[in-house]
Amino acid sequence: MDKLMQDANRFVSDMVEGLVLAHPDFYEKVEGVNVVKRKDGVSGKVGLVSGGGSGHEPAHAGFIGEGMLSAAVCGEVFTSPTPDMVLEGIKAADGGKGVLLVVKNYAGDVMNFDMAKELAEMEGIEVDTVVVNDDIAIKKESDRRGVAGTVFVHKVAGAAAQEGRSLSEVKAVAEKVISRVRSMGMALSPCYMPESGKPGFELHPDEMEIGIGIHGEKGVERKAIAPVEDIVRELVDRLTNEVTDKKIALMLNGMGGTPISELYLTYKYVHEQLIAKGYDIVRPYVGNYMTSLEMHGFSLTLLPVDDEILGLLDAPTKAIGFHS
Amino acid sequence: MDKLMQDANRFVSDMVEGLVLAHPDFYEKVEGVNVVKRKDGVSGKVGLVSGGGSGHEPAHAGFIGEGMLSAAVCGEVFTSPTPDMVLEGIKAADGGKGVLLVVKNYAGDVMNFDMAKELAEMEGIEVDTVVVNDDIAIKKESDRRGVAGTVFVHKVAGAAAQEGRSLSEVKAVAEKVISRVRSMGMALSPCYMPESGKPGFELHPDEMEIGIGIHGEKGVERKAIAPVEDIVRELVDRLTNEVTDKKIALMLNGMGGTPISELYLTYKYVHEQLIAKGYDIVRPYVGNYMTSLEMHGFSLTLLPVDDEILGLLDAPTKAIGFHS
Amino acid sequence: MKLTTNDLRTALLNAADKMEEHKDELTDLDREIGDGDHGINMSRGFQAVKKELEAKQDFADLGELSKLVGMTLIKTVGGASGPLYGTIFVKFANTWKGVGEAEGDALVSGFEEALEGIKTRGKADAGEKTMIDVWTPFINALKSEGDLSHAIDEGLAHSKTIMATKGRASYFGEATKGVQDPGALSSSLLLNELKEALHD
Amino acid sequence: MKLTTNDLRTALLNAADKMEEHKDELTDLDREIGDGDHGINMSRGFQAVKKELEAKQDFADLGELSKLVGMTLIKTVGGASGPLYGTIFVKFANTWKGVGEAEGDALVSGFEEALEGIKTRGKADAGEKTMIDVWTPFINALKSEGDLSHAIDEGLAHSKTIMATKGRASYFGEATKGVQDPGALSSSLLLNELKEALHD
Ligand SMILES: Nc1ncnc2c1ncn2[C@@H]1O[C@H](COP(=O)(O)OP(=O)(O)O)[C@@H](O)[C@H]1O
Ligand SMILES: Nc1ncnc2c1ncn2[C@@H]1O[C@H](COP(=O)(O)OP(=O)(O)O)[C@@H](O)[C@H]1O
Ligand SMILES: [Mg+2]
Ligand SMILES: [Mg+2]
Ligand SMILES: [Mg+2]
Ligand SMILES: [Mg+2]
Repeated sequence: MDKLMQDANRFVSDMVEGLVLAHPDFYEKVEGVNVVKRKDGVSGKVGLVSGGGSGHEPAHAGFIGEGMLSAAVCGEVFTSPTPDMVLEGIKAADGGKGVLLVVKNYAGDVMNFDMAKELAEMEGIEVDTVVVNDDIAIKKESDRRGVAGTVFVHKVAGAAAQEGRSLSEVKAVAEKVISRVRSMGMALSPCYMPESGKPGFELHPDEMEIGIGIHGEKGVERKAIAPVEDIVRELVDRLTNEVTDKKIALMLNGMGGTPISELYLTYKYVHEQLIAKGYDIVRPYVGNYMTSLEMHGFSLTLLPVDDEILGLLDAPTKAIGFHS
Repeated sequence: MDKLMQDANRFVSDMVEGLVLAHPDFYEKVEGVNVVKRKDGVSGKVGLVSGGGSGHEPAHAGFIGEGMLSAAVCGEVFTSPTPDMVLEGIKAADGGKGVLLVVKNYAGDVMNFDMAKELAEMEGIEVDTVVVNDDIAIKKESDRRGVAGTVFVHKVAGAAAQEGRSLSEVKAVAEKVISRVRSMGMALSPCYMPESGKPGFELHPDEMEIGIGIHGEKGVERKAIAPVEDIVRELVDRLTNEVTDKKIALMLNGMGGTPISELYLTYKYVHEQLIAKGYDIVRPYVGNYMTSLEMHGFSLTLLPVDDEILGLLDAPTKAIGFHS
Repeated sequence: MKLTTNDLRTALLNAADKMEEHKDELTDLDREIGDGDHGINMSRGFQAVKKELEAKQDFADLGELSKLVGMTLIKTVGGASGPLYGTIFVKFANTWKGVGEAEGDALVSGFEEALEGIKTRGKADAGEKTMIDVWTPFINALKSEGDLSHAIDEGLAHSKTIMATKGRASYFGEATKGVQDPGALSSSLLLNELKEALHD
Repeated sequence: MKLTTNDLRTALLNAADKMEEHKDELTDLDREIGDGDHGINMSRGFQAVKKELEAKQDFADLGELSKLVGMTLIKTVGGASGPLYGTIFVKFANTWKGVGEAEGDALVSGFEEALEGIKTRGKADAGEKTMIDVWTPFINALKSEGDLSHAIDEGLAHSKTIMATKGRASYFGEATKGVQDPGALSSSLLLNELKEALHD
């Protein structure tokens, strides 16, 4: 297996250590667990915690910083972190005004974050939760996964917290984003789990997967690799079926092994097709935001915006993983 | 071949179009050629032009912006751009105070940029050139390739130009960086040329290449894939043989297909080994800066700094591809 | 039927070995209809349990033992299976607090509480192709003094045929029919060891 | 020996076809000891030349034809080979300005100027395993009225045996011995067509 690593069991802890060593003035690791927090603290504001399995870098630790997350909980690769870890994240993010948990909609994440919330409440910390489910590859809404749209939730809720809004206000704007944001992804090649050395799915080099998850879950459809214009059309058509408001922010997100050249090349076709359908792309974000190890592919996220969301998207953030 | 693209012949032009569409207020494309320039212009300052073959994104167009490059010339994939293209870049970067060309040391780049310089001088534009040769994988100094160290030259020279320094002063500080900066890279897997669909080199999945170039050139040594600590030791030992000043800026650069998780994981070992050797890493940069299509691997760059270089590294830049 | 503290401890040590033996199989099933980590998760969790149980031989009662196991699983497994397996043992601990040996109704109610716990935590029910489909027939057999082995096997076999509607497997809909649910398989491994610990 | 404008035009059209035929071979050699684009570069450049020459049948003289070819190559090939092949034709153009047919010393000096141009632009010399190692014996044979085909073949064969010290191939040092230089091969394709155009 082609991976830069020392020992699969230390994949996450080595990564977290490296991140903190590279940005010593910015991050702090919570002793004994793979939880990272803002070194400058969050006192007097609502704290924002996210996380989940690792392997989605720069999510979630890369979105820590003024104007975005307060702490990130880094589970094993593609494995939801345990409640005690999440509790450490909540404590690290507690600035006295309550803590909002931004959870992606996976059974494991929901259960572990819920248990942590119960533990934190026993310690007297006010905690609330939002669950992101933007992945339209899954038909049933209650089963929809949280994918790249989560990053918009981090950004908008983080800016609202930074403005000094209350926990319920921050939660409300996070839910506004969640109710609007929709995503779908595809892969040209799978990702390989560090420990098992196996791919999430077996894929013939001439085939691609449409509607993949971000944990190596295979897609909902397998096809011959097509010219990018056709791939984009499939995703754009499905997304525009659901997202009918025309003024949108957009995220074209690389899956980890996709070179920037291909992302920008792809963006050309995304742009053309959405413009042709009458959309007004007021904020395009192109880059790696919510990845899946070294998977080669992309996801497309559409978020209808109003003035409130736009203002919060544009608010400055120090998070090193969020660039516009 | 696993690539998001429409047509190999339009790989570069589609990418450039997508880049400009995604950042319409920031970039402008020169009509008819794959040359990108700052929309806000460079009047009254020294202009900075770089470029070369494409496939190194975010280099070079991603380094355009106040405080870095004025224009970037995007040749075909891994193929030096032609003199007439470079001439367009020079014209686009000309703000009346002369233009500095930052060229990577490849026969093709040197010849094409030289011819463009001659053409520009015939049109009355003052042009000077620096040639970056930081890749220590090559023994003979005159043959050394320009690789990721070029990004430090862009940053430092760009900040100097922004300060209002003269062409000869900007050139002098660029040459100071060039005389100090050293790099070396490795790959776990090759990259595939969009047109031929072939890899730069054939590599068994269990093998890696040490001392690769950034154009799919095979390395100077082929070995069994080793734990990252050993890979890092090989590069660190070779680099510290040449770079003996201890106060350094460092770039740990992904080759395009390397997930951020592996880069940070790798940084842990880089950091430990350099600290153990007495180095003081005052500015670590970890990310994708000078890539090689979807190659999976990294390069390591060391730049001994003084107060002047440090100040210029720290100066703000609007370039979207340069994050600290 | 009776369960002693020491027998439960032995059963858990054996279960840990079984998880190790079937680690790759569990992971491969999870690659089919999940995210390819179930064997890795179970191995990490049960190896941690093994370490705890090897460090401490004597437990006051079933409650103390179950609590340690539950907390260890919750803290080490992660994913969906961590809270679920953890909940099982936390529920055992609550029901068997201060109980050195459980039999009859006390024995059954520990298992019933555990199953309720899974269902509440996972918002799931029987017939959704999860571990619940092995625990349910096991408990029915325990109540009716039926054949426990047979119940486990039947549950496992039936769960393989049905369509997943909970957890990651539910993403794959119809395609999950005919594929064994990894959590059902790991539960069958655990229950087979618990069954060995039960004797008249 | 004589070269007419029309024959040179025909030779270049034929050379364009030859480059197309050998495109993959040139690219594969460049993958061995370079960056895998030489066939792609030559194809792009010579197809552009072909298009120009098909659009314009009549040229005033060798100079006008060579200038168009040189500028086209410079503008389309890129890489190291673009400026070098471009220079060859720009030098032809300078030497044969206003010359409808070149023979004797005038013919030779066009080629000599071209070779000097390559050497100056590329800061290279014979024996470094580049295209120069095919051009040099060709010109020597032209001067001494020797066998041009033989000279090309010999140059190509010899260049294969030696070690690269210029261009990307030089990175691979000793390993380049025994591998054909792609630029030497493309030059042999071009020179073989030019040779066909020369007659008494
Ligand atoms: N909501 C749920 N209720 C009951 N069991 C569940 C639920 N979700 C998942 N499971 C069980 O957990 C197993 C998957 O565990 P694991 O792979 O370790 O976690 P994850 O799905 O988070 O990767 C499934 O095979 C299934 O038996
Ligand atoms: N400095 C030089 N002088 C003469 N010929 C050279 C020089 N550098 C390269 N070449 C020739 O150019 C060929 C490579 O051309 P090409 O692959 O198109 O360009 P690049 O090396 O820029 O990718 C080599 O095979 C060699 O014959
Ligand atoms: Mg998982
Ligand atoms: Mg090239
Ligand atoms: Mg799983
Ligand atoms: Mg080449």
